[in-house]
Amino acid sequence: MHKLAEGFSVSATVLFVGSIMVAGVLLHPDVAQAKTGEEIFQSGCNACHTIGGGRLVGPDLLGVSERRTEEWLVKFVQHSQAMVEAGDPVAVGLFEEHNKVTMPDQALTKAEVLAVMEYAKTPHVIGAAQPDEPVALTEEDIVLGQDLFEGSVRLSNGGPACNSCHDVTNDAVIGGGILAKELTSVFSRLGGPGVRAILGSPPFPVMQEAYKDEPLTELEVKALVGFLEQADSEQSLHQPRDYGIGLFTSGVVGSGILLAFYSLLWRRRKRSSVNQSIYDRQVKST
Amino acid sequence: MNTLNTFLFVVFPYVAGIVFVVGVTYRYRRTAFTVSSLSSQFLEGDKLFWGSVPFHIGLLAVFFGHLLAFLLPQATLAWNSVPVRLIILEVSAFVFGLSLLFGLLSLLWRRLTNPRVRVVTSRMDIAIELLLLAQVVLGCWVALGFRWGSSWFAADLTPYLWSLLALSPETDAVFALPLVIRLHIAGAFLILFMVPFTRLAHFVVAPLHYLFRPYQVVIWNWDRKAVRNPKEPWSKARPKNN
Amino acid sequence: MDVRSQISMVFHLDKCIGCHTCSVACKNIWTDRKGAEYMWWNNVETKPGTGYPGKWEDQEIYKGGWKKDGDKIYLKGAGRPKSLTNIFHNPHLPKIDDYYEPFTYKYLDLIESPAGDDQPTARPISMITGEPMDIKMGPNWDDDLSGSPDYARNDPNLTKLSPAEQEAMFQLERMAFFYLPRICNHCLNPACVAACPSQAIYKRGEDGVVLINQNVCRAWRMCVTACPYKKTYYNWNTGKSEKCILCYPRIESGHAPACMHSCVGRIRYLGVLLYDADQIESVASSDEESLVDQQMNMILDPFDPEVIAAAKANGVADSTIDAAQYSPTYKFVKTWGLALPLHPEFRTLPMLFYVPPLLPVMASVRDVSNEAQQEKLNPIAKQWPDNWLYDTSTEEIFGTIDQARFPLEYMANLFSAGDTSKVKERIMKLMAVRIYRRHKTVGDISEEKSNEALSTAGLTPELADAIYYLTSLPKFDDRFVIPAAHREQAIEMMEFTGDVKGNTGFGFKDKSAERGS
Amino acid sequence: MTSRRRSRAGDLKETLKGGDARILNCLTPHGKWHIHSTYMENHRMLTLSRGCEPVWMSEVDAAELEIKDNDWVEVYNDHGVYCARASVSARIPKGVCIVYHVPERTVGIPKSQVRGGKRAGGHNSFTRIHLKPNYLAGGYGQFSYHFNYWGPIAPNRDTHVIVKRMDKVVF
Repeated sequence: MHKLAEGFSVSATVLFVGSIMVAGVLLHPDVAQAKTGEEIFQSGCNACHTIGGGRLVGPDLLGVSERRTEEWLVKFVQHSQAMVEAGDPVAVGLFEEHNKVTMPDQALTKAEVLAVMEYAKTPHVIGAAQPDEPVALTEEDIVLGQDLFEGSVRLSNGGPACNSCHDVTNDAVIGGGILAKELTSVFSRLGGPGVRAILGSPPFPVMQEAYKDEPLTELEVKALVGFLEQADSEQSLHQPRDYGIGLFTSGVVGSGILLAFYSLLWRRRKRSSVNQSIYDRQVKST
Repeated sequence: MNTLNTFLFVVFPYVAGIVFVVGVTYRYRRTAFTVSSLSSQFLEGDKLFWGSVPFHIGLLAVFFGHLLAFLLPQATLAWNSVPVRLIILEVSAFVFGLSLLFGLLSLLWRRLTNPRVRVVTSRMDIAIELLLLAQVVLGCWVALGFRWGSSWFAADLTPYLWSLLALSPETDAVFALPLVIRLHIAGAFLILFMVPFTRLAHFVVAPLHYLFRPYQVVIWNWDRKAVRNPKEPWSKARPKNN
Repeated sequence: MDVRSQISMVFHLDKCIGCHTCSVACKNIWTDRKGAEYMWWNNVETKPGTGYPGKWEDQEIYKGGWKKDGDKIYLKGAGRPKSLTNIFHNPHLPKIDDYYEPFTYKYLDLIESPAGDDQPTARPISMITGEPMDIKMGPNWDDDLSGSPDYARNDPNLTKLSPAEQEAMFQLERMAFFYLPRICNHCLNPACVAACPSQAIYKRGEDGVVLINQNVCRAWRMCVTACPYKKTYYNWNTGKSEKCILCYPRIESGHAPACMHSCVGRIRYLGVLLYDADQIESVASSDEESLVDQQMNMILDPFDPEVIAAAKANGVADSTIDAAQYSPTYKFVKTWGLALPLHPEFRTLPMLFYVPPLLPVMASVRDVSNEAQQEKLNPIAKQWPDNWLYDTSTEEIFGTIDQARFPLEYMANLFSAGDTSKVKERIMKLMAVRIYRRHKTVGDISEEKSNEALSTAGLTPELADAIYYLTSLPKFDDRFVIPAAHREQAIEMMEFTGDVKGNTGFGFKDKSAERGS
Repeated sequence: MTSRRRSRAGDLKETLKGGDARILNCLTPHGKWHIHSTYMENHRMLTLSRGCEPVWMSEVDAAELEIKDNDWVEVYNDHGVYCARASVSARIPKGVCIVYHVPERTVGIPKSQVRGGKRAGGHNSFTRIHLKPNYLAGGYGQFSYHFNYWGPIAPNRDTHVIVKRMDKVVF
């Protein structure tokens, strides 16, 4: 009987893990399937590239397989930065040509890269560059952009706020995360269409995962782009902030307080043997 | 690199999970005697206070923090949408993380320097303590170096962990994370893997059932009916010896 | 009425010579193992003294037992909220240094030391670390008042005595001490069982033995704190708690427990008591003044037909009821009213009883005129500075009790939660039996005086004879009335005992019972 | 009083009392856990006593000598020295110390400071070895060797010793 009762904790643990697994299976019934070139292109490449729509953040991919060898393409898609560092002349050329924006390494298999290249042999309307017309931005849009970036207004589809991973030098928002790129001058580096494209369809795996089921709406993209544009142009007016030191200091001070609290809570603990004073007075032998 | 990533974040989690469940069940059922917290407070209690208390409380706080972001990602993001709340959450998580680190370091120091405690120290104890230490250092590093982890955990790692449980791992995001974070994730699975083989097994017998039982426990080994009936003492429970 | 049976024990303290044969017998059988070296499930203490572990009776230090708050009782240092919040570091756990660091000697040095200009000696080494150590404490350190400035004078039972009374106890000429053998009390309201978070400790329904299931114990250490008698011990090697098992394998096969069987002074009696389990809670939470009486009341008359019927209905075996009717402990505790529980104020309802020692009380101090004495003696004779006489006369029958050289308050603090009348009552009975026997054998006391003594103490010559018989002349079967264990019903828990033959201690059958990692 | 002084001098002719030492009368009552000299040295009995055979002394003498319970002391006279721990007790009269039975110096005996760092303190080392004449009477059985038998026995051990606290304990 007692053994049964004692098993409670064990079975609770096992049941808990088990039920999470079952729940997981029920909630995610879709199983990965081979994707077509089009699907792959639309799930990320289109943030920076067009097929027949002209240059965006990165080059137009129309007919790219005729310009480069198959081997080079696969290698570049998977490890572009490594190739730049290794001094591959074509890769370095592209890097310089596109404002030193690194193409993120894509977790695509060789077959998938080739499927995209196959798809890129003919022009497609999808992913065509938006006309680079000035978007009419109001003051509210920029404020909304600030709030969205900071998270104080939540993204309507439930995605995480930008500052979870990105920092931007702007006094209007609290410092952001540093998991991903600092965004203060992203607008001048990538240009409006580039930023918009990345927000609409993120090419970076981490960002992709974060917004996979909860994409940003048109309005949110517009507001964020507006905010980033303003942050870029006004960056000299704002103070960069370093949260690292603050976080570290408050952590150390906080844990000091915590330890003091424990000590206070258990202040009546028995610290030594009842006979300690008798033991202590005795000569130690050698 | 990709092979290693695939191993660490696709294969190993399942290995670790299965080893954990099977190992703990086996150890609990077959060698229950070895399941113990193996407390050494009896041999040394004063230094233990400064190790065990911050360590365990910190560990529980940090563990439940991770669990919360895993089970309720949207609630976590909603909490974090107010900057003050985000900072409170992150700072307190870091405080518990640091106190956990402090506790672990003092436990390790005590284990290595106190002659009595060393007597009850096995190599596995040192190994698991170093593993935990690495994990906690990485965790503090992540908290400090890749801040607002509560938000990106909810956004990126929660879907990954759920996809693992759904048996269709989606690993693109994990593969693209910085090395420190990946090590921290792999470390978590390694610790899970090690539970059945180490003293960590004591956490699965956390005595929560104590809250629900009456204080006094009386166990009858006799069948109280059969013992009253001299005609059939043998029919119900035939003795195995004597 | 929920009638259960309890194997109970009586210690006749007047007969204890403090030889520790019981301790050694127990140690040889049960605790001669790694991690258990420091454990003495049975130990014998000198009183006054601080005992083992040091000052175990002081619950301000160790927080053992129950405390009453309003109408209810709570565990003092454990219980649901405390056991769980203190699980990472038990703030009142006794440490090994409160008991003693077990030691042996490095005998090999005697053989292996290189030649030198002095002979080698075997240094004391720790049985925990193996390193040389200084012996600072032992399981019987304050034996016979050794180290009395440090130990006996700090006996927690002295705190309620005035400084003058305390000082009088340590004057050489009036000094007295007695021995107190202690094992697990197998309480009816055990604090260790209540405090165990993993439910490893339980009381056996059939005979009331309190046991720790070694496969369920998880080293949360709360039992060590909760037991006010400090009779659960933590095995630092296996990470499990252990305690006296009342030699249940011996009892089940009809043998007396090792401590009792080996007792040289034959001070121990073992028998069954029937009690009403429905009353446990109310008795344990009754007022301190009525604790002892209430505990005596819940012990039922085994001859009462109602009790017998209720016992049978509750699954108590006929053999157990028979044993209860012939139980020497029932006679000492109930029929004669001679025995008292140890520290009833801890509210665990201990089921071991002690006949308070008469001998330290017998002799008293009488004021005399030294000058008058001096004239009769020669000049070389020792002159005591104070005017008193060590007096063992029986002139006043019970007159000596109140001026006893051993204060009754001290005994009362030990055996009756401070109520001296209960101790006095029992001491008077013991003394009356003595007077009666002196009348019978020596004959210098008249029958009237002897009868007066008996009737004042509430005894009759028949009762006095019975007490005398069971105290002085009992045979083995009179002292130990062990009920049949009905192993045919209990065998599942033991499995085949042949598997563990030849092993000491727990007789671990396979390697599954080794320290975990 | 003269007779007492002489008897002291009998065992303390050469040994001088120096520093914080005190002359005590050393007695040997029957040991609690010994069958004469036997059994005291097994592990159980050493554990139940103090790990050695202590020198029992009175609270009063101990206070004057600044000896606390369990301090190491040297007990010595012309015949020899015995190093042991002090057991300070109210049970012992002033001016007296008792040693139940000295053990061999092979178990846990440190080096004597008053004897120049030698391991001194062995068996019966501060008792006289002169045989009492009355032991020579009778059937001479006492001269036949028995293990643990030959040697001075308890009545011989009423002697005077100097007791001194050891400030340094070297094994």
